[in-house]
Amino acid sequence: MSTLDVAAIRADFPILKRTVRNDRRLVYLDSGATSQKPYQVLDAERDFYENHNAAVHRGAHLLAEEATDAFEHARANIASFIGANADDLVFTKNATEAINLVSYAFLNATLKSAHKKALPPGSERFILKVGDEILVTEMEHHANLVPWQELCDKTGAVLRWIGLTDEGRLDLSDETLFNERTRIVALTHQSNLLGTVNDIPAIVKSARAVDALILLDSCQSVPHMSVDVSTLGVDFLTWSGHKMLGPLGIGCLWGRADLLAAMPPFITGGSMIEVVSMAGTTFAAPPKRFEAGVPMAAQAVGLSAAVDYLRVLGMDKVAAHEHEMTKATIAGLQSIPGVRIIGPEDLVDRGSAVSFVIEGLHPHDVGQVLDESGVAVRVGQHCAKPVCTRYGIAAATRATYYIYNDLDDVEALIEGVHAAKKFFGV
Amino acid sequence: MSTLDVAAIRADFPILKRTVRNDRRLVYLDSGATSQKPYQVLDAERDFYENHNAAVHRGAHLLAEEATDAFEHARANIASFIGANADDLVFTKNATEAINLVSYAFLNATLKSAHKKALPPGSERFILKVGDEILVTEMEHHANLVPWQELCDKTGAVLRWIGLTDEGRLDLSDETLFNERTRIVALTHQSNLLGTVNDIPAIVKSARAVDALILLDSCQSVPHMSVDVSTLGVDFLTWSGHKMLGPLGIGCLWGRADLLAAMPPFITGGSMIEVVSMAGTTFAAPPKRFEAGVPMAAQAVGLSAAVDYLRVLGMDKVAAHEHEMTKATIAGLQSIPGVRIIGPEDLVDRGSAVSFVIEGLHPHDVGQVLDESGVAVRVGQHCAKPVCTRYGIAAATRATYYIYNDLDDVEALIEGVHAAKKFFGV
Amino acid sequence: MKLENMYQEIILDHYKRPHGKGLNEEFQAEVHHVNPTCGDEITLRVSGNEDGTISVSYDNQGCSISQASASIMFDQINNLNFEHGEGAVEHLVAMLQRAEDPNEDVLGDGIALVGVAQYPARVKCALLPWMAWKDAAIQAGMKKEK
Amino acid sequence: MKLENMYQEIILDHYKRPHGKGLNEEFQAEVHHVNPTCGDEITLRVSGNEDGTISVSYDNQGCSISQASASIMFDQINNLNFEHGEGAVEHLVAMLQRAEDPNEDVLGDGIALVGVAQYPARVKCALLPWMAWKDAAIQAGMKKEK
Ligand SMILES: Cc1ncc(COP(=O)(O)O)c(C=O)c1O
Ligand SMILES: Cc1ncc(COP(=O)(O)O)c(C=O)c1O
Repeated sequence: MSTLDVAAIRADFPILKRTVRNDRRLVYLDSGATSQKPYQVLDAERDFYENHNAAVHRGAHLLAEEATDAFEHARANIASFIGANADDLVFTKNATEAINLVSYAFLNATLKSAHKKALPPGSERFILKVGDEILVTEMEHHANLVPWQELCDKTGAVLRWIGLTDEGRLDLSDETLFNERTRIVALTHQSNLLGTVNDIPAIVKSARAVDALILLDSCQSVPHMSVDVSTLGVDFLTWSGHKMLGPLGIGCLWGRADLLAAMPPFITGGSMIEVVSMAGTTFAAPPKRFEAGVPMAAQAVGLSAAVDYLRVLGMDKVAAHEHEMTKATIAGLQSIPGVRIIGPEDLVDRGSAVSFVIEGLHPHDVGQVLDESGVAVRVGQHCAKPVCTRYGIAAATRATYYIYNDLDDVEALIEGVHAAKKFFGV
Repeated sequence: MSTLDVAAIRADFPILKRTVRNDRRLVYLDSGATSQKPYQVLDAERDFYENHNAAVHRGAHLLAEEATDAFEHARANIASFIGANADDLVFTKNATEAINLVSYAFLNATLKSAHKKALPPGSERFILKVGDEILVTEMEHHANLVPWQELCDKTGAVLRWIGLTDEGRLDLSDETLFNERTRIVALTHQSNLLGTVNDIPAIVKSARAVDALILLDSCQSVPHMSVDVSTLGVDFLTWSGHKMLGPLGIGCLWGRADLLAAMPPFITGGSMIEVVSMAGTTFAAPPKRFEAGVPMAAQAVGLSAAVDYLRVLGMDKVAAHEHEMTKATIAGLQSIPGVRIIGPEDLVDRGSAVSFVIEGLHPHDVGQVLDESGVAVRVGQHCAKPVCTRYGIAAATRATYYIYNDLDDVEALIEGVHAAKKFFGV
Repeated sequence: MKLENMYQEIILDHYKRPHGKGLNEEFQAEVHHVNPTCGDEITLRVSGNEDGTISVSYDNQGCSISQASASIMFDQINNLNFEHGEGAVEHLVAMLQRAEDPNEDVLGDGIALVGVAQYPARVKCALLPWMAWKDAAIQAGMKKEK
Repeated sequence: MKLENMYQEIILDHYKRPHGKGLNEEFQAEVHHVNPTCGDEITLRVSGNEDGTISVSYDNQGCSISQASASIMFDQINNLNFEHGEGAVEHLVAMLQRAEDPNEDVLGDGIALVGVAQYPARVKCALLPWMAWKDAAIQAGMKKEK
């Protein structure tokens, strides 16, 4: 088919060599939950442990120097992948922590200000008053919804949200959602359930008009398309390494330098301090201020190798490749009676997450039949229960694609759906 | 010498095969910062990625089942290593996060209560009033100090601390430090700078007498001695995997079941919820309540292999082995003019972290000369600046030992100290 | 295909024609249990009968396994006392999580759920209604202190 | 041993007999910079002279490299104007982090710090006093807007 040499790519992924139930080849359509890892990433991580392992930023001996170097080079490389400076990239354990880091910056600034404690210059942007508004959307992953609910519960701020159209797009008709009380707009770049790619320039325009900050949850965009913070116009970008060929246990927060500098810390402890006494502590500059404790250096090195892998493929080609599979999936599903796609059926501004329900069949049962034939999909609420509620479903079956998938995999999915219908007689 | 077959152990650690500056053999005396990793751990982690990788607790397909199984077996195995139930063990990214999780339970309970929001039954234990006290010690790692300072700054609670004797022990003479305002006593099991092992039964007795909770920072005890929560009498135990042969990027919080159940969540998002709507969210039971987002499953599997490795050696033998080296180090240093040991010089209730300063020489310069001969020590404030202040030093040189070290390594250290003195002519 | 082991004819029958579905108006305790990963939900009510047994009613949505299991639970547990009901729950747990041999006297059609044990992610589906019953009965004070 | 490359005789001389150590009573700006991992600290004061140059004084504690570097900084920067001082700082950074050839006219004894570049963890020690000077001078408003 397409722009990527899938056979060559597959050869880099050891797990794709294994068989699953009934000795079937693994058709992995769950990269939206987590991607598989190529040798290059696993080898980079292992090389770190076998040759350079030490606690970074905490020693003067040779290993500590090498480890620190490897860690900071990884930071710079990953930052450059999204068009950012190394100093503006913070490592977290996953995207969820990255989003919480920003929500807790609001909480901590608000509380410290109330208790008249020292705050960095510029922190006023993070101090909330009762009645201030946080704006999210109805299509958020729980990771970009619950932290903001919690923030509101603890500060008296009010959560508001942009609803969804029947087609699975943001309903931007209510302009009053953006108003002078709006402090931050937190939304996803691509919905992990609907596949919708949101119109970020429009959101940026509305948010800027009321001087609100913008956090973009890029879990489903950075791995799948070219993302460049130098042109996007948002203030924060959050995503996870494990969905983009990287190791588990590492996520990223990019923030505008002036904003990171204005934020109080979240998790506190070693390596994020300047001077500590029993009576009080001053804090280091970003990104260190937000990286308390011994960090996941090996995982950073692994993620850096993942970024290199994707860079060689080219993110535009990755997106084009996924687009082909998305198109075939939607067409295939549309041809099956009783199947309803949840999310946009047109292919414009749409990623490769395709969710659907089958009349008279529960997704769990669909998933089971697919699994029996080697096709691994995700079933359930996809950490996006409000989306399920919005579209009147209890759960959905979801296929997500990545660089190691091809049209044969799409076909396996479609066949599996037929098989499930047959098995249950619907 | 001793109870461990160090040659056999060393063969399991690939990094010990490399040479460092000037083609010297690596004498790694920085395990207190982070330990090295044996093949067994690296292989377990890699096997997870190559054969079972999936997002745990998020799928019904075979890989997701296998990954979930591996993750939960790791949890049970690691819990049993400290005599605990699997359900009472929470995975975090490091010990620092684990401690923050508890400090934020206090903050969040206090705030939610003030805003009349739902809290789990029993959460009164975590609701602070102005003037309530948090008790720490002057020997804490920044990770077990700064989070409590922050909690006080944000709630009006007051931080108090147990001072230190000239010998490097807790000064428990001021009994009023434990009083009816004391809500939690947070202290280290073994000081990472002084090597002091604290008298936990005494602390437990004093804390229980005033109905205070007890958090034990076990970063420097769980890797080095047998620790059993079923007899220790504390409420929380926190430690990091990377200091006990495990991967970077994973830490542990053990908590008493009734207390974990009473705590509001810290980081929020996917996998820690029960029912989510735009209007509000209910939360899962522990440990899930505290594990938002896709977790570090591969690292859990690696840490489980580390626990198996240590279990085979036997923690009593590990402790005895380190004791031998500690004894030789203290004797060796005591014989060098101008060397001052910071921390207990007797060998009772003392772990293998040995810190010292040399008259007229800065630790950075000492460390550099040692490094030149292949001896990797840590120099600086060891994330324990108040300890440095207490003993009137700007920094110290620290050697820490583990299972792959032996008396030859001690000798290399002592020789290096002589060399440093000679080089700088002091 | 091992699939038929889990989806035995008898399971699919219960799924398609569930027994006892529909909530009684009267009840002493009501619980709502969910399986948050997959969206299975059950609302379950209990009330005590004069003879010390417990009558149960439920409404639910979810996959075939959780729905069939609820139907089987109704057959087996409705109008049992707490002790017997709890015994059945324990027995189901033992069969699904510890591979113990099932006893048809206790589980009835529930023995057909044995194939679920091979799919750990589905065990939760099968247990959901039974655990809801136990929770409701305890909340209604039907568990006697010994 | 490469150690002698870093610890050249001239460095050890500055370390043992530092130039200009001790704070002036009068100053326009004072900064306190630390290297939190190793405990190096410097307090540094600047004040402007009538001719547009800047006089500097300092007190510090730390390793041989940071102390020698402070002494050398004093020799090179005291009573220079901001532009020339900043030039020297930039030049030191270039030598230590980008392996640029040092210019003795600018750095004086500072060219002996070249061996520090091999030890990344020590580069911070060498830069500490110079960065403190720059920060203080900027805080005192000595950097002219262009
Ligand atoms: C006593 C003690 N507490 C806490 C920590 C923090 O551990 P981590 O940095 O892995 O979170 C450490 C080690 O750095 C330690 O030695
Ligand atoms: C859109 C979106 N946001 C946030 C997350 C949370 O990522 P993580 O679980 O890695 O923190 C995910 C994936 O789970 C996601 O798809």
